[in-house]
Amino acid sequence: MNAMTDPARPDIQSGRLPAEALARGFSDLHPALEPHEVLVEADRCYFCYDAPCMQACPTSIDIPLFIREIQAGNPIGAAKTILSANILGGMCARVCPTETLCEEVCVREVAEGKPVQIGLLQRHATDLMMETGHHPFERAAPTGRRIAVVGAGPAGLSCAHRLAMLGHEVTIFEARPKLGGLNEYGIAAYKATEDFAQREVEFLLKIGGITIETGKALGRDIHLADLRRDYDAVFLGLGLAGVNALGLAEGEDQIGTRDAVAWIADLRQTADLSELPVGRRVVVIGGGMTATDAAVQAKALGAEDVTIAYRRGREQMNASPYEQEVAATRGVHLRFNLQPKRIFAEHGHVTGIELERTRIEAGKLVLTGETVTIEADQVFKAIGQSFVADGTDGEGAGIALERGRIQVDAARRTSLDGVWAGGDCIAEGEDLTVVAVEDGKIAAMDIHSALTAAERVAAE
Amino acid sequence: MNAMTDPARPDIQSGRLPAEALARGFSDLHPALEPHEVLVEADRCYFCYDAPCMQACPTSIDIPLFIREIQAGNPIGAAKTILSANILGGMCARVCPTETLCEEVCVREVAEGKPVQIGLLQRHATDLMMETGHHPFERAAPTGRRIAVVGAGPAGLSCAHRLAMLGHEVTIFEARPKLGGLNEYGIAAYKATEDFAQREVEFLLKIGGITIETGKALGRDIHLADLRRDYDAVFLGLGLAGVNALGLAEGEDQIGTRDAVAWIADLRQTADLSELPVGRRVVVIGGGMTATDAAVQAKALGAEDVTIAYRRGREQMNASPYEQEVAATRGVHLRFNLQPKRIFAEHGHVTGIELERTRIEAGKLVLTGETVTIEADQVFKAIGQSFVADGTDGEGAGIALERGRIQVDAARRTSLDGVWAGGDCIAEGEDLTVVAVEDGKIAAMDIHSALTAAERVAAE
Amino acid sequence: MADLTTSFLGISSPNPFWLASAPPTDKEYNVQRAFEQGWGGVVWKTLGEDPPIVNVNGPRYGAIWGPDRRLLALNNIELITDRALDTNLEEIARVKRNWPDRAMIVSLMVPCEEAPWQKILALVEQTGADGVELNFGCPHGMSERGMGSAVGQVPDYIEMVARWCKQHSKLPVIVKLTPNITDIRYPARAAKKGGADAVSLINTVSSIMSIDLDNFAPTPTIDGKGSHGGMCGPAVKPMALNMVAEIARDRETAGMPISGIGGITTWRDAAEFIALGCGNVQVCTAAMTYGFKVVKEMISGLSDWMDEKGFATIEDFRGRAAPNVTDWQYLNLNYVTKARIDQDKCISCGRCHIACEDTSHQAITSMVDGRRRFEVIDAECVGCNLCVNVCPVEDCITMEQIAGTDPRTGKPIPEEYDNWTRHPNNPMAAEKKQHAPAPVTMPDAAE
Amino acid sequence: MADLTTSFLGISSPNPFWLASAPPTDKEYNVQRAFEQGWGGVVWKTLGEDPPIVNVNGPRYGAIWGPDRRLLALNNIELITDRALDTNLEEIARVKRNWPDRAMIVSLMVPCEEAPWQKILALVEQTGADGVELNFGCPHGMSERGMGSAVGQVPDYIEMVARWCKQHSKLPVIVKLTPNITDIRYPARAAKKGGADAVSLINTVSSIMSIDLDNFAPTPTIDGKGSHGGMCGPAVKPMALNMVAEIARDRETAGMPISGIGGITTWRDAAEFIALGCGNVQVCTAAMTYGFKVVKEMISGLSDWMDEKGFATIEDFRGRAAPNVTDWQYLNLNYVTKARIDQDKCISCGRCHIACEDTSHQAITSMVDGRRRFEVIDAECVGCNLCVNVCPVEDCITMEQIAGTDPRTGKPIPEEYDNWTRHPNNPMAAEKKQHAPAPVTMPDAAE
Repeated sequence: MNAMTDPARPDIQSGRLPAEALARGFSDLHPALEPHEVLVEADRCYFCYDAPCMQACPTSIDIPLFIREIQAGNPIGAAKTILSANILGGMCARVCPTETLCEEVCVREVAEGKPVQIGLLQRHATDLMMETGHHPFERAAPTGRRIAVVGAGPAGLSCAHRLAMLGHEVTIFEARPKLGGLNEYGIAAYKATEDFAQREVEFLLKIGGITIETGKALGRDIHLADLRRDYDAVFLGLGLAGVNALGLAEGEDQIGTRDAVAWIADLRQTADLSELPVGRRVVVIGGGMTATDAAVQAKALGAEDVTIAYRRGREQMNASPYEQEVAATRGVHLRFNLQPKRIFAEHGHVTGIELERTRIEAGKLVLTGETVTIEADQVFKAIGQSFVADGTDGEGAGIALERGRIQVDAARRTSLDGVWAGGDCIAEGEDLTVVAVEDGKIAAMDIHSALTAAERVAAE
Repeated sequence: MNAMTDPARPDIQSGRLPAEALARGFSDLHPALEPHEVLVEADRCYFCYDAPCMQACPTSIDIPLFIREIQAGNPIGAAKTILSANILGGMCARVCPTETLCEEVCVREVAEGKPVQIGLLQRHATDLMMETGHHPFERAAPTGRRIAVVGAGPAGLSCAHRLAMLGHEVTIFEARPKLGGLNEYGIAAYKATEDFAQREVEFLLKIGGITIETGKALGRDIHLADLRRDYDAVFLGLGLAGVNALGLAEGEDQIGTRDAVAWIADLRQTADLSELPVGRRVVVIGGGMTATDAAVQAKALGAEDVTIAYRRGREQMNASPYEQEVAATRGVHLRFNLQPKRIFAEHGHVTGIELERTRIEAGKLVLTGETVTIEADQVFKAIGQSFVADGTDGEGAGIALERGRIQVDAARRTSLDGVWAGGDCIAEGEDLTVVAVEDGKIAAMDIHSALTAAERVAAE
Repeated sequence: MADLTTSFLGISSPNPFWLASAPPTDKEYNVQRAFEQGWGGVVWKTLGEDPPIVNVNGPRYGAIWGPDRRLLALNNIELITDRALDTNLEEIARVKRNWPDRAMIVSLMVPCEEAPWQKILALVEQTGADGVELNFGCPHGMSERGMGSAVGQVPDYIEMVARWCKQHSKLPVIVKLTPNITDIRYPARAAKKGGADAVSLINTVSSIMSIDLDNFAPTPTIDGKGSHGGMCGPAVKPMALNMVAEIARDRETAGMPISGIGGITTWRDAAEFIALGCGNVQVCTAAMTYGFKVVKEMISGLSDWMDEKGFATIEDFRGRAAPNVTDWQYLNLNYVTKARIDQDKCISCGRCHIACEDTSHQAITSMVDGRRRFEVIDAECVGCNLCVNVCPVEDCITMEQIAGTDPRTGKPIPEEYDNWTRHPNNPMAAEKKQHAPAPVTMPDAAE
Repeated sequence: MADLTTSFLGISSPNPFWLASAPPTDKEYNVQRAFEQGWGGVVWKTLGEDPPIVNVNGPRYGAIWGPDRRLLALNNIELITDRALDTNLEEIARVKRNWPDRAMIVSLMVPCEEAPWQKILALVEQTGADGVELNFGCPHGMSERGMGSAVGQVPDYIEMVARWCKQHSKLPVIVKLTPNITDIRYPARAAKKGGADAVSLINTVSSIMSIDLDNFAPTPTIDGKGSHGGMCGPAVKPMALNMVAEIARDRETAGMPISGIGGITTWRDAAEFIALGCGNVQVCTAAMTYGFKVVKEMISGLSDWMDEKGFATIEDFRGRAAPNVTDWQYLNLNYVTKARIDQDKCISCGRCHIACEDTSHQAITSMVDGRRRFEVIDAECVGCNLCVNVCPVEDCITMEQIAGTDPRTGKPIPEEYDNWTRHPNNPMAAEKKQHAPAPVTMPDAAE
């Protein structure tokens, strides 16, 4: 199948692996626990006081309680406990870097180096809940208030659900054809298999009271000033539309060089992965989760040599040790202290990349002058994303930014009256689904308070 | 410390890493369990009927019983249970590939993917026993019989101990200065830290009745015919003295090219590892445990780029998935389907290696014609060892061989009367410490039976 | 959403989970925290006469643990409250005022004379408490002084004290029973005869948790010595269920409200006690092990289960299991079961085989066609259930009723119910099959 | 190497581990396997008169489990042997002949009349068995027929039957006691008065293991119904230890040989019973859970521990703990302890804090200097031991005796022993401190 190619031409092709190998590579990173495993694992929880896991969870899920509910044979109760704190608890169970959040601080990790598998237990409970086909929450009496939510990523969905639950009417505007944001477009396929992102959106929307408007981009189809006028409140969950550039003297625009984020989005929307081309030799530039996600998926598509080149050392990588381990054990070569210098190309197509070795001197990264060349058919850039402020210039001065993203207070209020924001687009954004969910929840609670207070004032 | 070197000259030097990084790299691969961990882990054992773990253990240690003894607060009893089946139970706890033996078939592995950590529990019990300073077994009444054991590796030591326990007088002849065989010279340093091999030998010898003669090589200092004449029985635990060659047209004899086995032996005997030189770029040829041991230790010494090149695919590697994982996560780049073609050298010193890509066609490994070059300052060969028959030519025809190693029957009897053999030097040898221990034990029991039977015949 | 409110002896509480009279209910501070977490009511730790007793100043609690050091049972040598009576009464009054929707019962233990009971009951009434519980169960410390289980083991005393209490107070009276007795029905009957409104059971079981093998003394050890204490927790639940069932199905006491106590740890335990007829349950060990927050699981669990089963209120399932408790001789001898092993769930530990082979009926294989495999041999299986109990995997082995011919006996299995009462091997066999007495019907606990 | 042999009532066995009368000792096949694994003796499952009883054909066993589905207790509604008397007698004779060094006791249960006892004893003597055990304990099935615990709960009957047995047989007689009784000393005294050589205890505890919440019936369930059964296993060990201690320190029965039974699972459990004075122990649940091989751990464990402690024989430590069992009023009130938390072992679960804060004395911090940290506040700690019991890490929290001033009371701690008997708060205080009665001395079990 893997026909010999002209060595002069870059080798980018689809169908490198037989179907079953492809299926294996893209199968669930953490398969669901079997019923017996669930019981064994749940029984390990000590029901800690003011549990460290719960403190480490950005959405403060009452983890000891939900695990105890599982222990006691009430997984549906457990799901309600989870979802009442985090309506995207199902996705978070899959994509949270639990090894650096709840499970890192689990006392079983402290005591035995083996935390309770909180993420998988959470998945078990939420999966069962979703299988029932029922939505566990009911809406409060209608308030008559209308709120616009811009962006249907985790922040926007979380905000919309909470507002709907509190009795408000919500309209979600989303630029892309599908809801879910990065859950649908950005996360490695093997972390959310079987169309989970869409199934979860459906589950969430069962609360009712949420109107969907897809294909509506802020600044293009809808405008902040109009939303502020037409709705009682506006929540911006815009995400990060920009991608950082390498800023190389040459080669960055050659065919074969791509943003990892965009490539992953393509991959997520490809129904038959055997049709997605990938280079035989792939280099991914970067040190975060996008880099490892891209590299592992390239490998899973059948790329022969996949290298992650990161300009700093292993310890500085944003990808967690667990993510690094997944990459390394799946055959990705992780190389450190290599800064891109030049992308080589022939006939307009990438053939390799030259990198310069770096070193830390007096705490600073310096170049050593020594270079390394890695041959490549594809180079993916995964060196971070940036906020694009298009459309947030509401009236006059526009929305205040901080470090290039939207400035908000603790309640997720922006500088514009009646406008809240959350998720990756805010200055505190951590590029984590679970943090975005919390932002949306906090904003929703504050919007509710604000509208209720306004009502009280009006009534007086 | 890592001064810039002349790029023209190969970079092989010592002291690449600060002391603490070196210590970290060579620290215990599986640190001993803390007391609390021991109890938690021991409590996981189900005390299976005719336990699969016990069946999978080449020495048939009664694993459920010893774990239950630990559970019940009797670790010394547990140690006795272990050591009565395997006197080198301490070393086996460290070096056995438990993931492909006892722990692979643990029902907890079947049920939860997490076996009881049998190896670490075994280590706990045997460590405690050794700390007491007492030897748990007593010798039977003296039989007056004398047995020569040639080779003080696991097979020889096991055989000698069992014979001594049965009341015989044993003399061990060993060519090297220290006892232990591969335990002392061949195993990666991070698998048997703190001079464990020697401490275990001391513990074993406390049984009494064993005389040691080091620096005595068979065929050089001692001769099989003499041994057969002077002793009531002879046990050969000779190991594998030969190393396979790559058989390349050029480069194999360049400085910088070494047998991995010899290099590991050097490493093991180096008191201060900061004085052991290693290349900046190291390529290890091979796919077995010696290859991973060499690669991981090269990395631990501070080699920047370490590559294992194996001519077949990942699935064919002899190193277990766990060993592969250790290598990968410690930064070793594992590359597959690469067969050495030529070693490049400048000024008589290795500079790199050219390998040719291979492929499986109709079940056979074939060359593709495509080559890959990896720059290297050092190339280690780890492509297997062979038996050297020197000295086994007892009288006349010598000892019968089978597939290049000594032929034995189920009781470990060789073709020569009164001569038994075991360990890696026999045809069935599996290059596993635990198998060698079992060989020695079986041979000892058979020698004992034979001598006892002879006695009975003589008495009649 | 199920309605968990209960009205036990007319005392309402938002859920059936009360804290038992024990250290967790000794002070305002603790009870306040309990109510904050959602407990439906408390039985305030037993009051006595001034001057208050003193406790030992060393360990009061012992324990047994299962694997992974899980607490199976606690044991205590603590006495009744060691604080002044006035302090307790003030706090009880204040807590009841602050939490009017929660049940406040006061446990009492004074000497076995009418005057002290009359006196203390009057004081308790003034606090606004909802009822009293008579502590006739405490098996240590007080019993040597003629109180606690020294009374509870003598039905006549129970009746007498219960009568005094009903005479001298309008408060509902609950008699707490000790399990350290030959037949629990006698003290229950006595309580009823004395006019008590309800019984609560079980109090703790006289026990020595373990012997310290280094100093050869019982634990907890006070200066090298130890005495027996009272055991509670998961280990005693089966005793408690049995005693509750005995009272629930006794013709003399049937219908008497019961507050169930004994190792209740999860919603399921509570539901079991309620299914036997209890109007509510009391908890201690689970709270002492995990803190008051455990009640949240109990509340959600009971509520979610009731929703699933379609029970709108506690009364909808209360007492449903009592009619199904019978005596051995009425069990259906024509009900034949065989064990079934789900090979997909089997993890091949072989415990079913060795339990059956060594200690039972040699009815489970260990090898089939030369491979490790565990299968039931119907021709040997007596359906005893041991394999189910020792299997570490839930629902891997189950018991299945069979019909037709029993491969073990080779005889047809009659379809109709039959029992021991007329079995040919029964030397006292009746001519006709005897049936269990008609089950006692349970009136509402609300009365 | 310690010598584990015992001579109980003159019956020798190579170790003190006997299998109790129960399903594991019902047949030659099973007992043979037990002896192969090393058991020191067996009490053959109870024989009765022909025709043999029948068992239910559905589940006979129930269970409760702890976390990870570990068996905490088994329960059974099985009766005495359901095989013909002759078959049993033949097998007993053969097994004893094949295993002369092992103890062979035969358990018996026949109607409460002299003739049946006389008759069956003669038959048992012919087998060569070493002794008999009278089953007065079985709490289900047989008790409805006036046998088992129906006898064991009436001391006069025990005395009468024991006397018949001693009259009609020269075999040693052990009376097995039911724990379902108000005061275990009465049946023990009756056994002694009747001339029995020893008592064994405890038999099973009347229990209902659980209620099946789907069909609202007790488990094990036979055709929708269930009856109580007898519970055994780790959960009942504390009751058994207490009852053994009661008999061991009772002046009337002190020195009477005791065979200890009740949840013995490891060597340590056995050593505890022996430390209270038992001459040997009987095991059932551990064997039924794991198979007969478990005895190997018991043997090595007891032997290794005796070696470590320097005990050459069982008699060297037998009964050592009995003098340290006392009554609450003799415990030293001047023994003051405080909890100590080993911060290196602490895993920060905080269960000590919440147990203390919610349910006890608010004596453990949760934060120190803004960080999660659990420390004991000596000024609040009453030394109750609860934190030790709920901590999941062994030896992380320990109790330490303090001297000088108690930071909680601010008062000096007297150095001398003092107790409740003359405490000012004791309304019955004596003028002078009372001391516990001198401990009873234990004669050799060998007699």
